[in-house]
Amino acid sequence: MTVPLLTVDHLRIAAVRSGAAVIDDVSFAIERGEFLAVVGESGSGKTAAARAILGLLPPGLRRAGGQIELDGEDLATLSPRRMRTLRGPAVGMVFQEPMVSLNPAISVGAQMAEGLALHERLAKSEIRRRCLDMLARVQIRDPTRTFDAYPHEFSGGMRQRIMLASVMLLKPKLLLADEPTTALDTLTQREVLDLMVELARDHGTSVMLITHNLGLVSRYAQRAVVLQQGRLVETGSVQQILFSPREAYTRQLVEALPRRGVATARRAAGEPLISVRGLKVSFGGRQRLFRHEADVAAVNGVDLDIAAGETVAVVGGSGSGKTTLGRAMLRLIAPAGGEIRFQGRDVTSTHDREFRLASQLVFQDPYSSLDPRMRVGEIVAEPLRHVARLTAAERDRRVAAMLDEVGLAGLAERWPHELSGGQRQRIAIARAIVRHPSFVVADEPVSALDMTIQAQVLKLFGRLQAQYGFACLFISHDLAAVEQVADRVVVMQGGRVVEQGSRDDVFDHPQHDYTKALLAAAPVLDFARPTSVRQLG
Amino acid sequence: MTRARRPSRTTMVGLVALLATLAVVAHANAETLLRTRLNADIRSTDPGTNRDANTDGVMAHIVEGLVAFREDTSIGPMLAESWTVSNEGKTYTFRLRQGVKFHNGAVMTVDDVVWSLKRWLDPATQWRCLSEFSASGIARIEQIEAPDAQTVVVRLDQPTALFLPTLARPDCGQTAIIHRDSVGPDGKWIAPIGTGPFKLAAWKRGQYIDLARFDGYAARSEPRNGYTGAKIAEVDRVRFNIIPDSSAAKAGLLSGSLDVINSLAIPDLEDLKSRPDVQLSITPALGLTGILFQTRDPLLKDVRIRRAIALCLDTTQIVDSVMQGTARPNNSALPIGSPFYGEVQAHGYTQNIAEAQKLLAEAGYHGQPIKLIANKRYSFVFDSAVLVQAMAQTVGINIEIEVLDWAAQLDRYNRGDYQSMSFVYSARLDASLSFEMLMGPKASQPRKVWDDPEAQEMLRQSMMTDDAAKRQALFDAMHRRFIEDVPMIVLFNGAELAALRKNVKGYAGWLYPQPRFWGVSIQ
Amino acid sequence: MLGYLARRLAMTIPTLLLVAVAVFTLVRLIPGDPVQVMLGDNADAAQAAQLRAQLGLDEAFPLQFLHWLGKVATGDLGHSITNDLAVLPLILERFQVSAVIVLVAVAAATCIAVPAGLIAAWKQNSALDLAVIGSATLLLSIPSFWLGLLLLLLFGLKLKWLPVIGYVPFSENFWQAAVFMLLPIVTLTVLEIGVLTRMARAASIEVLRLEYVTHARAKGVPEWLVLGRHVLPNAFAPIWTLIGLVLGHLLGGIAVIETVFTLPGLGRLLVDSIFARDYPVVQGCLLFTAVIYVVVNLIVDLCYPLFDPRVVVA
Amino acid sequence: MRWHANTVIGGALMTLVLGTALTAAFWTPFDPLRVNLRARLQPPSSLFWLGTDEFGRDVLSRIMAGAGTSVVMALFTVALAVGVGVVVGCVAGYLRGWTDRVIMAVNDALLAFPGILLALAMMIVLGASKSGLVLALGLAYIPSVVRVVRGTVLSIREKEYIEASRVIGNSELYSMVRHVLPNAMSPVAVLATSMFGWVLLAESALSFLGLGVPPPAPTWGNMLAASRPYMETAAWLSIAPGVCIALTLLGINLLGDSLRDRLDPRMAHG
Repeated sequence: MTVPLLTVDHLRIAAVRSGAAVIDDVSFAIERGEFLAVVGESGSGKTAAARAILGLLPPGLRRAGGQIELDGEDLATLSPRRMRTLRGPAVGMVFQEPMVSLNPAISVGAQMAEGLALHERLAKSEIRRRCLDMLARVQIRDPTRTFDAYPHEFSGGMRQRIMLASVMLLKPKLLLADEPTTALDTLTQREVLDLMVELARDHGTSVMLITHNLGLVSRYAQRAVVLQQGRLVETGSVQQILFSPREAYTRQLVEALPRRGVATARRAAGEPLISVRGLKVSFGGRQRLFRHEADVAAVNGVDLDIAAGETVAVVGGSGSGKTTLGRAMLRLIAPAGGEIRFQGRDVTSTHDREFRLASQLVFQDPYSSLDPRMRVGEIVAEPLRHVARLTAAERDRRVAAMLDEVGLAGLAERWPHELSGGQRQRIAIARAIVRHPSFVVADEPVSALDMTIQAQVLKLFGRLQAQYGFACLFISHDLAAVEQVADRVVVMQGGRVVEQGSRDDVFDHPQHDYTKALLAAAPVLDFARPTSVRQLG
Repeated sequence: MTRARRPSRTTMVGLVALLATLAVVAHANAETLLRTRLNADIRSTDPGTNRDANTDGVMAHIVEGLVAFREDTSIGPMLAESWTVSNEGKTYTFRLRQGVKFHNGAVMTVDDVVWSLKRWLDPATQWRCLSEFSASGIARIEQIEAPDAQTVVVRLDQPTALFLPTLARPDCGQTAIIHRDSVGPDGKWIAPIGTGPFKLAAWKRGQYIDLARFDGYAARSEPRNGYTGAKIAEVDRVRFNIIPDSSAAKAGLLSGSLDVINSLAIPDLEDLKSRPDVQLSITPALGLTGILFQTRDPLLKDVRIRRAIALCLDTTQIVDSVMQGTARPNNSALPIGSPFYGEVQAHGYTQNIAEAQKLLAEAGYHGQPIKLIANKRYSFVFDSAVLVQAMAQTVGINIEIEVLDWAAQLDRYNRGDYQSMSFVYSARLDASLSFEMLMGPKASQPRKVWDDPEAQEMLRQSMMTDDAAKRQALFDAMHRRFIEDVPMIVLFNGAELAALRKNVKGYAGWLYPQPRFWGVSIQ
Repeated sequence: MLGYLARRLAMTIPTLLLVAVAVFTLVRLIPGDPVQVMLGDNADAAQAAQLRAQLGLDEAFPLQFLHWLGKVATGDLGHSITNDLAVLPLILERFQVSAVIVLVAVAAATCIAVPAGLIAAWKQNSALDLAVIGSATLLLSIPSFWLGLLLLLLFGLKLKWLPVIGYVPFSENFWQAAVFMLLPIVTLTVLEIGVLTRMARAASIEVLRLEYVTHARAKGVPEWLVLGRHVLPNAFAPIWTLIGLVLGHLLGGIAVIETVFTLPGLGRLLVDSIFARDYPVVQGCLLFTAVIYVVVNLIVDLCYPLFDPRVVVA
Repeated sequence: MRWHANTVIGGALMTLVLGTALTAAFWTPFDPLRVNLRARLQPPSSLFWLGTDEFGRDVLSRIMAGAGTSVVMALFTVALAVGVGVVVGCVAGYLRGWTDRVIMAVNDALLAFPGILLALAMMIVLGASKSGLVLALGLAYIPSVVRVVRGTVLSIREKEYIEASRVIGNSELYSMVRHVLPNAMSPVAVLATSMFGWVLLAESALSFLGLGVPPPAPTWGNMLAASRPYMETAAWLSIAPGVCIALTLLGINLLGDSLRDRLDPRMAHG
């Protein structure tokens, strides 16, 4: 056993003001060239641990105890100046948010060259040459143009590649990757992570991958460390952690991974509840004030039927038009062509009040879909305004019942900002279901939540659908979740349906190439198939 | 405004050092400079047309008329040697002084006089006092001629005592005699080429006006008396700095960057009295400050209420407090300085609270609010209003002060649209004019305060004859009716307050509120 | 770029037209008129009518407005009623006074406020931060003319370091003019520091939260370079907007400060001409201020790309 | 920690001011309007704690009475400006299209005017009185409120909980009143506090230029302006009102800061 590159002994990180421990007595080590995954849900302290290594804890936290030894040097005792000489050449870091990980005000080249210029005395031309080589290495099409361009001109995936290039330029011994691809869709995620592995291999860099997605752990890590609320739960090889976990929490994490449930084909006979023929939606590059929505390809010529009680999942990369389809079917966006029929009636152009009251939408971001100025009880009660002949007492009773059903009994008086992400999404669902709608569109309902919470919310959603029998359009880019929930699957690319069929047909015998690529990219932990890292290894 | 020529261009050691040199004004050569101040820029250098009080004051140094006012507001000869009145007061024959030079060196001839007088009467000149010689004025000028090289004869269509005073009025540009070259071939005004002790050297709009001594000035023999007599310039240059803010002007005097500041505000007086390096010149003026009543107002048309207000005031205390001893109480329309101000005029209202309350009860007054308009441009006008309100309060009269800016108050004054108003009249140099400014039919002249046909007849007669005894009798009768009818309460005549540095000699104020810088020297 | 400029200027035409109409009517709504002010208390009707005709004030309002607007289009703002000066040169001369004070003061305030705000944000909630934000709030709370009075009292009268009255234009003598300008500039700078520091601090805090700052530090970039190259350029956009707003308003004349220090600035000219009911000058000043406000906004917008590449001025 | 300090100091200052204003309604050491010419321009003494002014009136009583007038005037002005501003702002932000463009053109035109001078002109038109000042300053500040409200309404309209409200079947108007308006109030509340300070400054500036609230009724503004000529001999005449205005502004700014921090969306999201 050679001397490990990095050893962390009894590390303790506490909040400055309250002294509460964010990391309590955590020890682990990383061998040279080894890929270690640090797994935990939000609030487990995994990011704090990574940042402690670099000595870049956010202002509210400080290192309260323990050693961090890198190449035999205890980082804790170093002077700020000495620490700065290590940041870059010794330890590099890649961040999560592509939109804000690069400085928008200065050119890509300037940011890449900055690291090199600081740590090595090189001529300007030599620095430029190395940057261009590295950009080519990370498969950026036109390095010279990219060098002088500004970050806002690139997509999320491209920016993560640029960041990876600028970090790897300094050939660090250890690379800390803090959820580098969470914000990307499955295809791009696969490309960036494969690239990271190759680059690390080239320079013998060991990688500490911080993630909450066990799929990625199985594919990209050799060993794993599991954290919960700042405490070390378990350490071991990926094989042992995933397939024979010793601790209950680890087992719970693994179980939370969505897996193919038995498909209860509740295909109701007769008229589909809602059917769409040749639906067209053209998006005149409308710039939404907040989300710089990429110019979503127009939805052109989509045919789709959903029966009562059935869940049809729509999958596809970002920009495939799946969200636009959902909004168009709810008539929130005026379709440019085609026809929508609900319970046999054509609702494409007329303002059908009954269709409006019978259809509902669950949003992705639990933070911005609830009015911060209204209490939970009021939010859930609001839809009942439109139910005729409903007395106040009757309404309160129904709200209380609904809250109980989503597992939030007694929280009626609370404010949204006092609750966790999972709880807020349950309220959003309660609001959607309280009026017993017959058609619900769920637009990425769980992708913003932690794994364990995702599992609970999906289970709740399934139970409510079984109980109330509403038809559901489930939009998601997370194939694992789709595999668990969907009866039928529709795959969209560039605004068009490229494949449609029952869940088993689409997952087991994908016809279209795009579907195959999507399935290959998805880090679905298929117990039957061996983990691919070893293939790479 | 320490604009002085420094001996040599010293190198700038540091900002503080520079400031020190700046504060000490070094006089390079023997040129003497007198620095004074105006609160606003002059309107133009064309006397008697586009003008205001400041403009008249400055122009009085540059141009002169045939006749001018003496210190007691009587009329004295200026460019005229003497004059005789004939043809029942309709013909005025002026004998001209000889050897009087214009600023451009030309000697004044009788043709210059005729040309100037005709120019004033030409409507294109837009002379401010042209209306005095129109149908509604004091008389029409039928003919101006020069029988010989030394005399000019002016014939009027009817006798009037106001012909010479109108010629001498400063706001009429003293009907100045100017050289032909003052205007261009098209008659457009260029610059004043007059006969005064100073000539116009420079005018930097918004900043200062420079007057330089006119060496070729032909001074009269008798000593300085009002705008006539010997007007000898004893300083090389006079600079009028434009400084709107009076406190800043006062500070300029104290810091040595100004030699003379006039028309001081009363509050400034308070502080300057105690200064060793400053001397004060306080002279009674002709302006008239008082409380005007709108006799057509439903409430104030009852003379008993007007009289009650008059009786509840202690005019002496008001004047002492507002003017801090620089003026004496005067309830008459004639200024104290006027030759016709006699024993009758001295007797006005005496405070009598009981009588006031009786009158109020008789009139059935029960606290209805009376609006008193005031403005803050003239501090004594505003302060008087505050004191009148306080004193009226003691007898239960509820006065509410409404502050307007000067232009808005003037508008209300001209339209007669007010219940009462604390107001200041500008100087009138003739007793008849002092009454004329208050009296007149309200129907056609809404700005007039006193609408009493019989009194107006007496006024008309006073304007016709120039027999002093007869005019005095008329003025006495008018005063008695004025006090009886209380169309307004005159409080005091203003005072012309000036502050000078110790080294300024020979300055003297007089009834007319404009400074005279001839006969003034700097030690 | 020119297309953008043309479009922006075209957009301002309606606003300026509105301002012109508003100015013209507002001025005539004010009771009292220049003729009465000129004639004072012994203005008989004949004299007043004659003067009014001479000044063209007896025409119907719409006619007067069209005359005025026609001339404005050609750049001639007419002549002052009180002293017959051409209005535009008068305004430009007076504007020079106000502009010098405002520009120097805002520049000085920015040079002090931005670093202070940056450091305060960098050491957020430290003693230094409290000191900076505390003094900024204090400065913000002092009435401008009271501060002017106190400075005048202290330096002018008591210590006699600085002259108390008067003004020398820069054209005549630079040093003397600078001496007269010192106190008003200091007064205005002190006032503006408060506002700009608070904005600089808030903007910097916003940027310090973002990941590319941590990314820079993770590359071993020293703190001063992190602040200078990464935080400042991104934090400067909101500060620049505020500077634009402040300039737009102040250039309209700092009447009160000009009154305290007896400076013949644009603000003073407007106040005096309102009191003298000098219609052409009032109209000229207000229109000029509006144009300045619009031009400053345009310049501010054009400068954004300098520090924020995302803003494209097409 | 800092948020706490702001509220405490700011709150203390404002209670002091409001307390003075309230007590002045019932009791002041002397009658603020009573002229006493013998006691002219006396320095602070045991009898007159803050000395007397040029008419011998007690400065302390006038400061107390002035507090009331100034505070009430500021409240009315802010109420007028915010009231009208919010309504117009919502209409502009909500209707968009032509109405929005017209409203904003007029708004920009008004913003181009220097605020104080706009108020000065209106003071003359409306006549110098308290109600005239409130109307003049109120109108002068409406454009800035309109701009803030319109901006906020435009951004909130895009939030997902507004789309959720539409999905529930609420009418546009109901979404506007029930969801957009309450959330638009926080920036308006912050603006209102700073506007309170602006009014005090503007009233003093107007008095300084010659047309504030007409004396003899005392306000800090006209007392400060009236103290100008006696600046040298009777400095206390300008110190007292100046300090009062400065302290009140400090109190308002501190409260404004704590309000902003409390309403800061980041704080709300927790």
